[in-house]
Parts: sequence; C-alpha cells; structure tokens
Amino acid sequence: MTSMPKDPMLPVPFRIERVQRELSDTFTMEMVAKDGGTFSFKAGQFNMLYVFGVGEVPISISGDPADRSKVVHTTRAVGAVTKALDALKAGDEIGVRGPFGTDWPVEAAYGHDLVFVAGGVGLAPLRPAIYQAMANREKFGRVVVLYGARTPEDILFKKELERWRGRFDMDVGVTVDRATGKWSGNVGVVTKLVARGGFDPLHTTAFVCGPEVMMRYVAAELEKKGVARSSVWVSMERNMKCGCGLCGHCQWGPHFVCKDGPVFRYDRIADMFSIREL
Amino acid sequence: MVQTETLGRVIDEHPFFQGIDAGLRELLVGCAKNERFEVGEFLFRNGGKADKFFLVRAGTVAVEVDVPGKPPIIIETVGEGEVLGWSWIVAPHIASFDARAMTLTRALSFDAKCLLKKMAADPALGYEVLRRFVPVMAHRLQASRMQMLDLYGPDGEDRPAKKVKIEVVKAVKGSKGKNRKADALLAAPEKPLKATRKADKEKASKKQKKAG
Amino acid sequence: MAETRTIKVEALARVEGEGSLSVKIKDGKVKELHFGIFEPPRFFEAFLRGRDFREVPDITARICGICPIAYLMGASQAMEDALGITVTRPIRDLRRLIYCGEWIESHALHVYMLHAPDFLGLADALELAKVDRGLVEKALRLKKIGNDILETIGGRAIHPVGLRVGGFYKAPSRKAIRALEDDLKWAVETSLATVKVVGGFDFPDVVQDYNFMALRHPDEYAIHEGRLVTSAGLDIAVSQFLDHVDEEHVPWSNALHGVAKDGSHHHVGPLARYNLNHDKLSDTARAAAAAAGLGPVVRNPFQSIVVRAVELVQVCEDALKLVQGYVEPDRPYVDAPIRAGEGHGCTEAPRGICYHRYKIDKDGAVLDARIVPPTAQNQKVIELDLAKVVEQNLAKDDEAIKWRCEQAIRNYDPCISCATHFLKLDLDRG
Amino acid sequence: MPGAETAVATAVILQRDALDGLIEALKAKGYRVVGPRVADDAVIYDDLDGADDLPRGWGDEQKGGHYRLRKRPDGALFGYTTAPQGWKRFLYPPKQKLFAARRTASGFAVDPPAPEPQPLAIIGARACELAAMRVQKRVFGDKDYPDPGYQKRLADAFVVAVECTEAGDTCFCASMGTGPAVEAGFDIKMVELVDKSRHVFVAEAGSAKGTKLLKELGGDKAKDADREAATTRVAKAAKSMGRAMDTATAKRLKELPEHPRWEQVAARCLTCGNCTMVCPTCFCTTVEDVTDLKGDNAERWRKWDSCFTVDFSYIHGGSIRTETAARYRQWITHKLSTWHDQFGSSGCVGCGRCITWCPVGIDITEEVAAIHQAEKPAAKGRK
Amino acid sequence: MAERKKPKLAVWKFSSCDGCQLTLLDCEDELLAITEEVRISYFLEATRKVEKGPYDVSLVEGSITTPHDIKAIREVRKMSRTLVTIGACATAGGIQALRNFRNVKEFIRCVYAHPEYIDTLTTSTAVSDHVSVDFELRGCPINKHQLLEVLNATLNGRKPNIPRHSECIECKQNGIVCRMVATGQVCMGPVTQAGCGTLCPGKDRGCYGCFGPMETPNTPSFAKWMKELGTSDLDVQRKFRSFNANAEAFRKESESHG
Repeated sequence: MTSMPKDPMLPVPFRIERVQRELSDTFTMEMVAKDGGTFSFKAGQFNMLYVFGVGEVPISISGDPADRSKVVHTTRAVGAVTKALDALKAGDEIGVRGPFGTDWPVEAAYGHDLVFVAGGVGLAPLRPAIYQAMANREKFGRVVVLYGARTPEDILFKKELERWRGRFDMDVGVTVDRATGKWSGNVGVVTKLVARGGFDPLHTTAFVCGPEVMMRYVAAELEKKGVARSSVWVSMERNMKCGCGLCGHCQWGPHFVCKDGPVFRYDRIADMFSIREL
Repeated sequence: MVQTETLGRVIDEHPFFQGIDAGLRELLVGCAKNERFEVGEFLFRNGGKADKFFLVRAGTVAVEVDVPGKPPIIIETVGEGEVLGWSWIVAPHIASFDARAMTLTRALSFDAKCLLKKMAADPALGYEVLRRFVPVMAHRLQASRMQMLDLYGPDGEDRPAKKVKIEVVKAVKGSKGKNRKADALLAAPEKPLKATRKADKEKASKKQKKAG
Repeated sequence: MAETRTIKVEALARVEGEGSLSVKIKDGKVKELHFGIFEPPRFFEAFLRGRDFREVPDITARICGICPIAYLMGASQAMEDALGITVTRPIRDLRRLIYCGEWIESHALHVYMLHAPDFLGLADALELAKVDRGLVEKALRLKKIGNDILETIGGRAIHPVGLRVGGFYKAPSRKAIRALEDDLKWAVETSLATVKVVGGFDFPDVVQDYNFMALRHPDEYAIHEGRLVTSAGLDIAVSQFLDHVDEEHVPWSNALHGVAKDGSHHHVGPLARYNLNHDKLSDTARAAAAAAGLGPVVRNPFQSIVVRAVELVQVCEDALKLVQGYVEPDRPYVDAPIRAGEGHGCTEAPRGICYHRYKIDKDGAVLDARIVPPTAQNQKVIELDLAKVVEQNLAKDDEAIKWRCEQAIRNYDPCISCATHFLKLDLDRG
Repeated sequence: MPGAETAVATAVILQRDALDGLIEALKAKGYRVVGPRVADDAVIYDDLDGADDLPRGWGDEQKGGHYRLRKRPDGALFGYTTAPQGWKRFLYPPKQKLFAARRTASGFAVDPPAPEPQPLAIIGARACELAAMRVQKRVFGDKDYPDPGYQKRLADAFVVAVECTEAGDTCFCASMGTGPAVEAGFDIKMVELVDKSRHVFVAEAGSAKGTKLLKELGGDKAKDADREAATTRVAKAAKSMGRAMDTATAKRLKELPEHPRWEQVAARCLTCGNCTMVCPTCFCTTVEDVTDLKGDNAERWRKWDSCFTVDFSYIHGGSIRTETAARYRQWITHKLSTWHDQFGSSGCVGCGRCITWCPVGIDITEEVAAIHQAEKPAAKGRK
Repeated sequence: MAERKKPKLAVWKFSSCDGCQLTLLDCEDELLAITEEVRISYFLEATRKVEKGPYDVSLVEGSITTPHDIKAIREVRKMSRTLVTIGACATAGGIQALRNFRNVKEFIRCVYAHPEYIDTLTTSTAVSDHVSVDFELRGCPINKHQLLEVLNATLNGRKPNIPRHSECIECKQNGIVCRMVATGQVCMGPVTQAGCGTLCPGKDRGCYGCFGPMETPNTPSFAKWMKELGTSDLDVQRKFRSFNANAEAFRKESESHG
C-alpha cells in the first residue's frame, strides 16, 4: 500500500492509466500510484482527487477492493474540478489523498439477503461492495441490485448491469424515470422496485446510495417492507475540504460525514434526515 | 364453473385482492375475465372510455403519453402483481393515458359497469375495492411526484452570477444631443471599431449651427 | 483644390475616459473641428448636495480613477477652508508625499505607456515592450513606486481610503515610510534617465502662445497648494478662481469648456507649471531639463512629455526627501467644530489645476458644490492645437493625420471622466 | 508539551523586573515571544520586544458588541481580561500554505510547506485560553489524521499562563469549568499582585522547562501569605463573572433543531462570522487553490472559514444552510452540544469573545438561557 | 497538459471613473506576463490597436446610463464568451446611481444650459440588469489581486477564490481589531462583501461599503444597531447610499431611513 504521508493534506501523485467514458458527462478513470505502490481501501470509501492547478474534490472509489494494483473512480463532471478531471487523459497525473471514511459493512451482512439500491451516479460508490459481495457470493442469501436512472441513456455501468442480470445468483432490477418506446424495461422510481420486493425483509441488509431525497424515500420504503432501520445503510454527501475531519465543513448534526460517514447506519441518522438545513 | 373457480383463484393469488372475503370475491368474479395482449397491443387508449381495470398477472405494460412529433414518452411501467387503471372510478370515466403491452401480457380485467353496479348495491364490496385502490393511487401519486423532482438531473455549478432582469429605464425626454458615440464602436459586431454614426454626427452639427 | 475631407477618431485610445475627434477640412483649411467628450455625465455636483462634508472627499475621488488624490485633497482643503482650519506641518508633508506618489504613478503611466508609443510609431506600450522590454519594465517599476507610496499612506492606489478632511485617518509608521527610501533613490535615477530618453524624441514644430495658468508657491514647486498665477500676469488667491473662469456648453461635448472671462483661453498642466515655476524646480530637475534642451519657457505642446519627465525628477526627489524626513504626526488629523461656510480648494492634478468650491450648512451638509477639473479647462486649447496640427499635415493621408491628432490630444494627458463633471449647477445665478 | 510533567509546586515571588529577564531568556532560547500589547485601541497578542511592550496600566471594559480600553491606576501588566483574538492566530494561523505544486515533464510535483519557524513562547495565556488549547488539541488530534502542524506548534510552545484576578463582564469561564484558576497546560503560571506597596508575581512552574527557567530567574520562595493572596484574588475573580452558561440546556441544544428561538436570533444575526473568527476553539477552514498565469505553479492554502458563510455548506448547485437561523443553530449547537459527541467536551471555554465582538451584541449565554426558559414549562408539562 | 491558445481579452468602458480598468495597468509586476498569456484585443485605455471580436473574456467597467449604453452592452455580450463585470459601477450602478433616488428630468433641466444636448437615462444601473453576466467582481475600485485571481482562474479553468462573505471575516483573518466594537464608529463591514484587504479598518476607519452587500446582508438588524450607536436616520441612509447605492440590499435599506 502506498504509505500515507504524515501530513494528511499532501496529495500523492498517481498516473491515469485508462479513461473510459460511461455517459455523456460521466467517466471512469483507473490510476496507479506513481511510485508503483499498491492501494487498498474498503468498499464505500472515497478519495480526495486533486487536479493540478484547479482544485480538489471528494470522489468515491468505484473499483474492486480486492484489486490493489490500481484505484478506480467514476465521476460525473458537474463542477470546475470534475470538469477538469474530465479533460484529463491516460498518462496525465493526478493527486490522491485517501482513502477516507467509513465503508459498506459487507461482512456484517453475511447470512442476509443483500439489497443494493442505487440512484443515478450513486451506483458507483456501491460497485465495490457489489464486487465484494459477489466474490463471497455463498455467504449471502439473495443478492439484489435495484437501480434507478433518469433515462435509459443515463444508466451507469450498463454492460455490467446486463452481465449481472445474466447471472443466476443475482437479481437486477433497473428502472428509469422517463423513457420512450425503445426502452423495454421498467419506468418509474426506484422505490417501486423496492416495493416489489424479492428479498426477505426480516433478513435483509440494504445499502442505499443516491441523491439524499431518493435515499430518504428508499429507506422509508424498505422500512415499510419490514426491513429494520438498523439493517439499512446510506451514503451521505456534504461539502468537504479535507476529507479527514479537520476542516469542519461536512458536519451533520454530531457527525463528520467524512470520517463518521459517508456510510451511515440509517437508524442512527434517520431523525436528522427530516431536519431542514441541518 | 371451472372458469369461475379459476378466476376466483387468480383473484385470490393476486396481491391486489389478497385476503379478500370469499363472498366479496365471488361478486368480483362475476365481473372479471381473463385477457391476453400481444406486444404492442393497447390495453386502453388515452381519451377512450375507461370501462375496465386490470390486474396484471404476467408481462409489462407501459403507461405512456403520445407526444406529437416525438416517440411516446413512457411515464410508468406496470408489471406482474400490479393493478392498472383507475379512471373507471372517477367521472367522466375517460382514460388519460395509453396503456401498451411491452411484453406478452396476461391480465384479469374487470368490467367497470358491472362492478360499479355491484359496489353501489353492496357497500361492503364498494368499500373493499376502494380501500385497496386508494393506497395504490397514493403510491402512484408519490412516485410521479418523485419523478418530477428529476433527482438525477444535472445541477452543476455553472450558473450566471445574477439572473438578468431587464429594468425599465426611461430615457430623458427631449434629449436630442446624441453626442455619445461609445456605442458606435459596437454598432456592427463584425466591424467593432470602424462603424460610424453619421446621422447622429450630422444632427449634432446641425444642432450646433442652430445653437451658434 | 476644392476638396472636403473629414477626419474622425471615433474613440480615442490611451486616454482616460471616452473622447472623440471630428475635423472638417475644406480647401486646405480647417472648417470645423470638434474635440468631443461623449463620456456620459455623472452629475456629481448634484448628488453631493445634502451629503455630509466628511463624505465629499471620498465621493469626489470617484470622479477620476487616475487622479483620485487631486479630488480627495482638493475637497478636503476646501472643507478645511470652510471650517477655518489649517493642518499641521507633518500632515502637510504627508499630503505632499502622497501627492508625489500620484504624480509618479500618473506621469510614469502617461509618459511611457500612453504617450511615448506615439513618438515611436507604436500602437502601445506592449509593442514597446517587444522592442525594449527593459525600458517598459523600468517604467512599470517607476509607476509601481508611485503606487507604493499611495498604498503605504492611503491603503490603495486607486481611491485611497486613508485621507480625510483635516488630514489622515491613521498616519503610517515610520518604518513603513522608510521602506520606500531605496526604491525612491532608484526612481530619481530612473526619472533622470527618462528625461534623456524622451528628450531625444522628434517633436513636430508647433509653437503656441497660450495664457498658462498654474499654482505657485513661494517655497516649493507647487503641487498641493499656492496662489493661482497666469503668464498674463494674474496672481490671485484660489478663492478668486471663479471670478476669472467661466464655462461654456457645446453640443459636441458632454464636458463644459472652461474659458477665461476675458475671452482668452488658458492652458493648464505640465507646460503651465513648468513655465510659471521654472525657478522653483530642484537643481537636478532644472539641469535635466536644460540638458534635454528645454529653456525656461516651453511653448511646444508636444514637448510636454519631456516636461512631465522633468516633473518626475522633481517629485521623485521631493518624495525621497519627505520619506527621509518623515516623523509620525502626534495626531493624524486636525479636528474642528462644524460650522456653516464656504470653502475653496485647488491642487495641481498631474494634468493641471483642479478646483473645488463647496458651501455647507451648520450641520455640515453640502448646500452647493462646484468642481472644475483640468481637462475641461484645456478643451479649447486642445482644439486650437488640433487645428494647427491638421493644417500643418494636410499633405499626409488621413490615417497619418489622425494619429498625429491623437498624439496632440495626448499631449494633454486628458482625463475625460473628470471633465464631464464640470457641470454648472446654478446657471440662473451665474 | 507544556504540562505533560507533574508540576513542581514551589511558588516563587518574581519582581516586576523579572519579566524582562523572562522574555530575554525565552528569546535567548530561540523562542518567538508573543504576548499582550496595546495597539489599535485594544490589548492584542503580538510579538513582544520586551516587557516594556506589556500593557502596563491598561484594562478593558467589555459587554455585548462593545470593547473599550481603560486606563487603570495601578500599573498592572495583566490588568485586562482577554484580547480580541486568542492564541489560535499563532497556533493555527489564519492562512497556512498546505503545499506548492509545480508542473514537471511528466505531470507535477508536490512540495510540502516549509518547516515550522521558531517555536512560540506565549506570555499571558488565561485559563480559558489554555482550555481552548486543550480543546483544539483534541480537534486536531484525530487518531488517524492528526494535524501535524498544530500538534507540533503546541508541543514546542513555552506557555506562561497568568491567572485572572478580575473577571470581565462577558466572561463565563467559571460556569464552563475552565477557569479562572489555571490547572494544567502551562510551563509557568503566575498571579499578578499589585498594590501600593509592591508589584510582584507569584509564579509556579508546570513543567521541567518551566522549573528550569524559573530557577534561572531567581526569586524568593513565596510566603504562604503571598500564595494565599493569589488564591483569594483568583477566587474573587471566579465570583465576579459577568455571565454564566446554563450548561445542561447547552448540551441539549441538538435535540431542539426546531426551536422558535432560532428564528428570533436570526432576525438580529448578521451572519458576519465574527463569533467564529474570535472563538478560540472554532477550527473550520477552507482551502484555496491558487495558480500563476501560466498555470505552471500552483499552491493550496488553508484559510480560516466560518459556518456562517453560504459557501460553507455548498454541495453541487446549492448550499445546505441558506437560512440565517440554520447557520446560527449550526454554530451554537455544534459549539455547545454536538462537540460533546465529537470530542468529549464542550467546544466553549467561556472566554466571552463571541459576545464582545459580535457587532450587534448577540450573547451566547443569553440565547441558551432563553431556550432554557422556553423549554422549562414544556418539560414540566411532559411530566 | 497541452499548450493552450492565447485567449482574446477585451476591456470595455461605460459610465465610470476608469479606476477599475486602470487596476489592470496597475498590475505592474504581472502586466507583461499577462500579455504573454492573453491577447489584448481591445483596451482603449492602453492601446489604439483594435482587434475584431468575438472575445474570449470581456472585462466591463462602468454602469448603464444612456439609451446607447443599453444597445452597446448587448453587442458586447454577443461578442464575448465570458463576460466579467468589474467594479461597483458595472455591478451595482456606481456612485452615479445616486441619481436613481432623484427626479432626474427636473434635475437635468435646471443643471444644463442646453438640456437637449444631454442624452441620458433617468437611472444608472448594473450591467447585469441588462445582459447576463458570467462573473461579477466587486469593489470601488476592484482589488488588483482579485482581478488577477479572476484572470488566473479563468485561464486555468478553476473557480475564482472570490469570497462573498462579510468583510469581518477578512478583518479577523488579517488580525484587525474591530473598529466598531473597539471604538464605536460605524463600520459597514458586517454587511459588506470581503475582498478589499481590510483597507479602512486597517487605517483606523470604519468600512464604507465599497465592495457592496455581502451574500446575506441583514441590513435591518445592522441599521438598528447603527442607530443604537447614535447614528441619525439620515446618516444611516447616507451610509447605505454610496458607491453601491443601487445594489438591492443597500437600496432597500436606504429607502427605509432618512
């Protein structure tokens, strides 16, 4: 593993090996440490990515935690830094600080049905956990991936989803908010897929990642289905400048989203979800 | 008789009428029939009479709206175990969307006229049916509101510093001395500097002669 | 040759503000010539009414971003005149020092970046930098030294915040002022070199016979106070200025033309100051002028660039002396009870005299304001210069005449934003 | 680290002149000596050339949104209460360079910031200020990601604490349990005794470094009477606090996110951020990336930030806390309530700066008291 | 990291004092470097050379005060990829917006010998009241470091570090003792946007608001406090009516005093 420099604010140089366009505004980058070191992380953690001269941005890791040879990020270009990231290509360098934050407790879910609920680009932070679960497939009951996207054109990791759907040991449900006749899949919000079930609520662990509003409704739907709040995990997002609890920006009630999160157990934060402007 | 039994079992097994009182179920059976729709076939059409509702047993149905000049937009898909159509409850009983089978679809359809009559006659049945429809409608409403939120839509940082609000500004009346020429530079974008305002100039000099 | 030519410069470059020029020539004679100022009026004198007298310096500073000190100081002095107070010697020295800063900045900017390119046939100082980067770097450093003085005393170079009626809000520390010393020593040397450089330019042969008007002070090269004198022999207190100068409103300009009441046209600025105060120049400055071929009287407006360079020597030297002799005043400003009154103030902005008059009521609110900036006063003589320049150059093509005309206007370092504030508020009374 | 070792509690009496020796000795040991001096109409903490810079004969008058220097007749050197800003300025400077980066042939290289300059010698830290240092030490002492800069600066510092013998109108350290007596975190602590007959300091060492330095300074062993006089004065200060905090209600604030008081305080709050800037424990920072024109050199700077700004809670496209009420609530709830969850103590040390330096005099103790009052009947009603 | 093309820069002037564009020339240490990175295509104060649009970056100084200005600013907008307004005139109407509070028609008639020569609007307004603006740089005048920061950020594709918070935060960062609390003089800092470098408080004087309103100015609360400090209604109005008098928050507050 690349040793973290003593100062947590110093980025470590990585080289971009491969850039793959996922959607019109979303891309996946694979990078390796410039010093040739390995990188280990837990599913759900994030890195602070530094684009030289532009700035830094927290991005979840979307690769396989078992693969320590590289670090993979899937990013949507929305701000100045992510747009600058988008402009980089293989061979360019990037600064990395991390990994930071809490992880999806995949091992704690052994013996349960495992339900992944993702919305939009929220599938990216879940992907490492899906990899990890499938590498330990026998430890789980059913493995269900429920995914909602805006339109069929906005479906992230489409090929991978198709591949997963083709497996006999994995249930994949995809729905879009809007479609035209060319689309033969589900149309509707992702909560509807949750409502359809296909898992044993009493023995289910759910990992939810997407926009905050979506997670709120999904968590409520899971609860309605009978899944205990303590078995639901969500991944939060707040302004972050340091990633390691020093800058104070990501505070959310008593929590620092960067170090107490981003992955939170739902029962611990459910009350805070409904407080405005917290 | 065989058919009635079969229909009764189908109703029992469908999540929508799960646990319904056997007597009421029998009343339902009287208005139900099995239907089958090929891919592309419409279950009902926008503007058409809403004289049925469906319990989808297999397959997927697209609830869609036709947009002139564009492919129809699917608002929602309804699949196995779900109920389709509620316009039959609400006057004037006209469907407001198209329902099209996306895959081979099998469904139990209920004749609205028949059912409404029975519901009117037997308030217990009426209550039971509506009791089951209301949550479905509420759920659909919530879902469509969430769709409207466009949760995954772009919300980037690139916003102009300030929204343009054109304010009505009045020029001072009677001002004729057009001795401002800064804008002359800009009159023609392709010739930013050279463009002149001859007319203004001439006016100005005429004015001056008069004044002098 | 019954030919009509029209020469137009729609927007003057390398001047402060927005001006234009239009000349009609018929039969080899200038038929009509307008030096137009299309900078829209901003009505300063109007909205000053009702403001507190203490706000006036900061508000009037916004008339001009290039010579804000001229306004800050002129307005402050006028208010002090109205209140009947005189500042202490250390405050007076600090004022002269900050004014030197503005002169250094403004003159360095004008000489090198706005005016010199004309003499070298270049579009701007950036082209000059391509020819002689070292020279432009020196010019920029010189300009920066002026700005450093402004920033050290006033907080910032444009619209400084440290000045007030009665003096300054806070006097800079001795340490901060002394930090300017080394740079100023370099500036004296560089300004001497500047005189040599610009003294070697080719000057069109234009000799004008103007009535020059400038401040004159018994002990120094007048910058921020003195009596008003003219080459015609007038010698008046600042408060009498309006007895001798009037304004005219012409259709092609948003600025009023300042004209002497006797109908003559007066000329303000470097040439006026030099010609009327040659004896007050420092020995170094005077020697530099002589070496550059300037006599005690200069009547060629194109040589104003050399005179500016000579003045640079003067103010760099003055600034150096003031820096070396700086002592922190006990109190940074002089206070006085508010009373009703009328006050006048006049200072030498880098481009000529800038006059202020205010009337305030017993609560210190402004009843009436009148500001006469230098460029407004020079408008008429600029037009006279242009007529001569055009007639001398008729053989040349339009583009060449145009450029030469622009150059002639730049002789005056016109400050057009200022000029449009020259508004007569009370015509009925005037 | 000051106070790491057990105090060698032998109090000595230092004469007024000994302070010159103290500062000289610290300078000779290579410390950058910072302490109180009068500038810009206040007693501020700044570099000291010598004991002559100390604010001899100056006191202050503080209340909500109000501070005035006051001449005091006794010539006390530490006769003021607290400076406008605490030692945070020195231990966690408002602008810190995080790194410089330069473009290289292959990409870019990151250069860490220059090593720490001289260690600090802090003269005149108050009990509340030492408490603030302890709080920030925990904040910047995360087990995985401590802030090396802060930890080093604090560990290397030499701290001369001066106990308060008078309390200010906006002080409430007694109610927070953080003062006015100094208990830990110092190398030397002193109590100033000044009356007609003498001007002395009762000094005690709190570390080996402190013991050594006190020995160098000489000074007679303090008599019991001197020690008693010192204790009495500090106890008197504890009793004369101008304010008190209801700590129980303060701790509960996180349970009251919908309290109507938030809207009421929002009507007054300017969201100017002064309270967070003067608070000795507020630690939030933002980062700024700067570049040269060519884009070949870049730097990242860390700057003090405030939860009162709109940008503070910005996430793609908008800010979480747009309302003033939400921002004030965030600040006070974090400071007084959720700080306990995060760092095991209150984030408030009772120095009163946020009250004095709020431009409109909003009083943290008053806000908590108002919420306490409003909550009381409700609490009864539930029972 | 490829060599980038030199972007074209234009500097435009409307009703103003020229101070903000002079700020560009006041970047003595950086000016020649700037010209190596950008192509100065239109900048009348500095050069008579003029290049045709479109321009990558336009800096616009000055407020809109004449009917022609309205047309002209629309043309500038069309020709500019990025339009940055610089200074209080361009971002709020400037000091000349004080006319907005008066009856200008009457006013001109009594002021001018030949009112018919004068072509003006009854108001002085911000550029963003007429066309969309990509970035607004505040100040009367703008701060040179902020100008360079905006240019640097634009050239390097990052977000400019231009805070919108109060001046107080900058004051405290710079270690300035609050003038209002420590001396009782009115300081507009709490309702004014940071960026000047704490000039006035650093010179022992209260801020006069030349950077305009901060992001969420609570002017009613602040005005109330000013009055508690002994400021008259008229003076409260004057404080809000200066270089950013027509900025929404200041205008509204000024209208409830005096």
